[in-house]
Amino acid sequence: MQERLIERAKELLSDGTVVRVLGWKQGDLGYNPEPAYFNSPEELKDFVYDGFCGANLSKYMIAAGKMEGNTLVFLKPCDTYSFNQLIKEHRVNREKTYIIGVGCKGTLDIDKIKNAGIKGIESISQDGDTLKIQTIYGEKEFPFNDALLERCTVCKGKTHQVYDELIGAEEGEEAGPAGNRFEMVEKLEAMTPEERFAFWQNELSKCIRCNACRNVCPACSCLKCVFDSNKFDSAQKANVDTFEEQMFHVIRAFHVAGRCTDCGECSRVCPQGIPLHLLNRKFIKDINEFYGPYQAGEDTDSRAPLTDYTFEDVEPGIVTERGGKH
Amino acid sequence: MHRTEQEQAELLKEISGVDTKKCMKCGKCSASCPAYEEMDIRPHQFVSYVQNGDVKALLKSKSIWKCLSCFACVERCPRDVKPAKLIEAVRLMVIRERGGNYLTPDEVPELLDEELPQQLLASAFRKYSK
Amino acid sequence: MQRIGVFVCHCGTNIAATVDVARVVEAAAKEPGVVHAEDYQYMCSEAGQLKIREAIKEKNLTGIVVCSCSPRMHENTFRQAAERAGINPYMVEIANIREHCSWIHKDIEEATEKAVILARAAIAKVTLNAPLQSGTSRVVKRALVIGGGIAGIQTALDIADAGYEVDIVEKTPSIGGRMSQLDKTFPTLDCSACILTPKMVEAAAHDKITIYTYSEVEKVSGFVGDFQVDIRKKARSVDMSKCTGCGVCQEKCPSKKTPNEFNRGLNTRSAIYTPFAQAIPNVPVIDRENCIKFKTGKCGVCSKVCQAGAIDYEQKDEIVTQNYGAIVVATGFDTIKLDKFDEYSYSTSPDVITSLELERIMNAAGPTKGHLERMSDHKPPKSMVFIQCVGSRCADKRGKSYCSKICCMYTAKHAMLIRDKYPDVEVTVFYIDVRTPGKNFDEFYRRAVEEYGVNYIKGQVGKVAEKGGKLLVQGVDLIDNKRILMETDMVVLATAIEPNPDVRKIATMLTASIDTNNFLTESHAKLRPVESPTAGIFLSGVCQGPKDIPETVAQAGAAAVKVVGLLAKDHLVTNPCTAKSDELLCNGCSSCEKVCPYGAISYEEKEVNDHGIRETRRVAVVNSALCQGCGACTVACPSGAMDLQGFSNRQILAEVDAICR
Amino acid sequence: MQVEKTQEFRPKIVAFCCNWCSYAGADLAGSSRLAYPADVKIIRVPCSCRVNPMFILRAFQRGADGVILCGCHPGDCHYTTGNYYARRRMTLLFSMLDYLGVENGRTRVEWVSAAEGVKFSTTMNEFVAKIHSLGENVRLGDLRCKKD
Repeated sequence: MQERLIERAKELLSDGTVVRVLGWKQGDLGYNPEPAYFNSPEELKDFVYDGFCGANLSKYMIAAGKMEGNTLVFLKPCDTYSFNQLIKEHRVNREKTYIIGVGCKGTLDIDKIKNAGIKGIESISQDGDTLKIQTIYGEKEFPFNDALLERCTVCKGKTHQVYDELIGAEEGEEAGPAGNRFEMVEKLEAMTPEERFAFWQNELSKCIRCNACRNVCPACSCLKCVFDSNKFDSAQKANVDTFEEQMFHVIRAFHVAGRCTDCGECSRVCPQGIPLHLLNRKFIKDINEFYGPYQAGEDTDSRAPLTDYTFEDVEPGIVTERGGKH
Repeated sequence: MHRTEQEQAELLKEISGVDTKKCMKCGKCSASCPAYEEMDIRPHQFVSYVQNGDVKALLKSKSIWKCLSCFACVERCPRDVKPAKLIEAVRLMVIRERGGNYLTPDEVPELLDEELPQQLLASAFRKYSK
Repeated sequence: MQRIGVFVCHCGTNIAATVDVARVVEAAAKEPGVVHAEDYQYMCSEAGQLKIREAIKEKNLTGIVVCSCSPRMHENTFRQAAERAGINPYMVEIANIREHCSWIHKDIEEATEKAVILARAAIAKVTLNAPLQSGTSRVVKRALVIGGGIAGIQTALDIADAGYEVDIVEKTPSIGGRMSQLDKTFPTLDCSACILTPKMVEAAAHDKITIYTYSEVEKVSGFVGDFQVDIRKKARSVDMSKCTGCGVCQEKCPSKKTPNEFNRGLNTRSAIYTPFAQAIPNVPVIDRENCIKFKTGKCGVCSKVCQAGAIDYEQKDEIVTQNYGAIVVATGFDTIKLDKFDEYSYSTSPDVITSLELERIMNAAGPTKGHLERMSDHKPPKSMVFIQCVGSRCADKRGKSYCSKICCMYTAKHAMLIRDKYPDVEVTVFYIDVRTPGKNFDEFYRRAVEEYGVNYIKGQVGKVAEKGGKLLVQGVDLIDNKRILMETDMVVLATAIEPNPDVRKIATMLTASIDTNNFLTESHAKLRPVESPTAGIFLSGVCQGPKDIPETVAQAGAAAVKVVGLLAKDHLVTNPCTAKSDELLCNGCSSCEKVCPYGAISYEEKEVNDHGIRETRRVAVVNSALCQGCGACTVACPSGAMDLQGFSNRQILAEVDAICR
Repeated sequence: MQVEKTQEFRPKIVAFCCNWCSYAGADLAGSSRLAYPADVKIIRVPCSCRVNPMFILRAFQRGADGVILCGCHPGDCHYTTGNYYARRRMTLLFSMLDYLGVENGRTRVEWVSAAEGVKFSTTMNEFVAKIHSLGENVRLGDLRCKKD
């Protein structure tokens, strides 16, 4: 698969269809490839595509679209939702983008492997349903499905929403584990408010405000974040107990509500392991329940739930009526 | 426990949940009342008497035993005053002051005759079993 | 840094009785930026305004806070005062310490504390105010009147006489409205048709007036000075340019069983019909729901008998689009439905009628040709009972909370006319109160009692029942404290009136506010009674509240004057509190555009210089002439690029911070 | 309904009112002398759709105990559609706050027309009573709720 992608990328570079390739490059470890531009066929020797290429490349296309010449980008099925959403918001240039939709069997969470007690990892390869892990202590095996990122265990779509050509798309089509992506949200909803509060207090207290979630999020693509501008007096960088510090995550979640495709990048990159996707999924679940099923990124012209309305929309009082005794 | 008439009037309003100030003195309650002719103090006057704190007269009135609790006045009152509830409250006050001379359910069959309408039975029970 | 002046008004004792004004001044003076603070008896008075102007000059003030009544009262007054002293009128903020403070709180300590906080919030806001410049917008010299009753006709005539074009849109086939259904009018007993039809004719003949009957307003967009309105001209199925109004079609029409709306369903009409003889235009319409031709495809009698060839079964609804500078709502009223008032037997006995039905019965062109008779057996009644306040003054859901205002007088009129024409008929009126404020009104009512011997009973009717061809009335006489049980031949119900049910739809289109009873809200209950709070929308007649004919005509004239005052302007000064996008922050995502109700936001590819980076970006641009300043876009914008001048994010946050401090 | 005053707790309550309906309704409550507690402070906005969730969160962060948003009844918006957007925004925001474990009684939306002075007053009395029953706001001040 990786070889097929490199071959095709070389062809497209050579025939002038594109002037650069946006893909993943081998990192310093065996399991941390990173997004990278490849400007010539030679550079593609570092190109990698494996289970650790979880990074969603859509957001990079905002910048790539402003560069000279066309860009080839590899998008997994779930990444194409983000790209579509960015087309809808006029943030990416479809004309200057050549999309190869790549097949995906699910992407992996190194922490799940590490947490299982496997240490000193040198490289990881896949053999059917099993991961073969070379460690300094010898080869170990780990079930593929057990190493999947949470988002891949509840994969929302295995088909590409936008592409110019597909490579290996059939690979991902066989059904992987299909969990209910709202399971955890429902669990939280079923808790008492005190329990919910304790849960979030515990999680959000870990935040070190590194902005990784904001930086990786394809929906969080403002030229200048409100928290960095003086439009809301919200920056207040010098204060300790600032509005920004205290309300960051809920405001970020609200700003992407109705636009978030549930790509899960925020949780993937959080160095503190905060399940940030649970905030976004709450909005998605509410939107589905209140205003009918909606999947951001499925199309490029529908009205987003928050820029739309019907005369019969539920009243905000539903929140109290629905439960949550206080 | 001794109450002034004014206190009794307040108590009547509390028991009945009636706001006598809402009355616009149209008389529709009395106009609707099937027991009107039997009454010495008329439904609309109950509202006005309580409003003016004239409770003594009401406690002595035979009207409270004539009211059928049919609630026609409640149904038709344009101001939602509910005079029947007030009459019932007066009745209650009298009964409570008298002590426990209630009608028990066992005594009811003896008092029945064939002609007696069901509604009367229900309202009598409501009246006497409080 | 702003130099802010704070002016605290006593409003006589309205504020000063509950708010310690001196303490508000003292507290305000300590706020950052405040260089002047004082109080005065009446800030809105000329002397009070002078204090503001002097302080601006002496202390070089750049911003003003007035702690006084609601900004809806005097914001403009103080803006003008500021402008006269040379500072931008939008550098003024009002702290509402009367309606929102002194009038609702009793405790001086609490009220003063709150007034201080409200003052602080206004100071915090004005600190961030920036001078704003108003633009101008055009005024289309044409008015629309919705509703062709006496209110609409009078308004249209007055506007047209002042030289402006007016269009009347009337839903029914003819103008004339409720007044055309009345027989006589109080308190002078003129024949209604005799005084109305000349006005109808005048309106029809006026070269400045265009009448669209059988038409409805379908869509309204735009704003004061330039509304764009779609009018649906429903298919009449009769060519207005060919019809001569001979009436043969109506005579020959075989479908004659449709309840006659004009006669309140007391008789029937043909499927092709004009509602009444003096209808304007005198051109019939085909009621397609009841026309045999439209129902079965067979018939076509009207077409065959029409010598002018005016019948056109193929006619379609037509949409006329027109621009107007002002719109007058004159949609009038109807009587309420009586289905919840079983006790009066209205729906079961034909001899229990509403007062409006009685008007038709007494009218020479009505179902009985003006003979007073029972609808059950067409015999003349020997006695009649009138019941007042049926559905009016109701606290429950069955009726309306308000007094319908006209019933006391028309009941006296009916009683008097009946006693005059049929002296043998006994007339009894059950009333709660007789309300007759108005010139010669009480005298009129007294004549009914004293000269015509109408029997007025203070009390109500509890039940009306049909018994052996008679009506049994059970009521009460509250003065004599006795039960009244009487037999009568007819019962007339003074049924509550309510705004025409269509008005809610129209109010929504016009974004004019409306109260829980469906009466349109006036801009100020006392001082601006014919204007809606929505600029450019005016109110005429019962759509604003119950009123009789003289009041309606007076209000119609008042509305016309307001319209003329607006249309006479060359241009309007626009509200400068419009949205504005910061192009350096704009992502070009189109969220704002989607929520804008005025289509005021468009996108441009624009070269921007973002701190040295020159690039072409897609950015939002607000057309300030179209923007009305709602602010929907500001919240849709994720980056905060879109902001609302006069209510900016920072200003509102400053208020929040000041209140929560 | 009058709220019992307690010495200990005087809630801070921010009421955002649209200029055309609710602010006028509040004015009417004032001119009709329909009392409600002084704890309520009104901020005038042109339309309920002008209220950014950030304003509400900011109020809570700065120590508000309750925030209420009042606008024209759905269908009666002065700007035609503003309150429909506000309705969706607030529904989702309130649901999120509830999800975070914040007492959902601290936020409320009420549609109050210019003619509904009585409704404005009753609403405010109810809301203040509700906030009294919830007590001081401790959860919403810092949503991150940082534990030391």
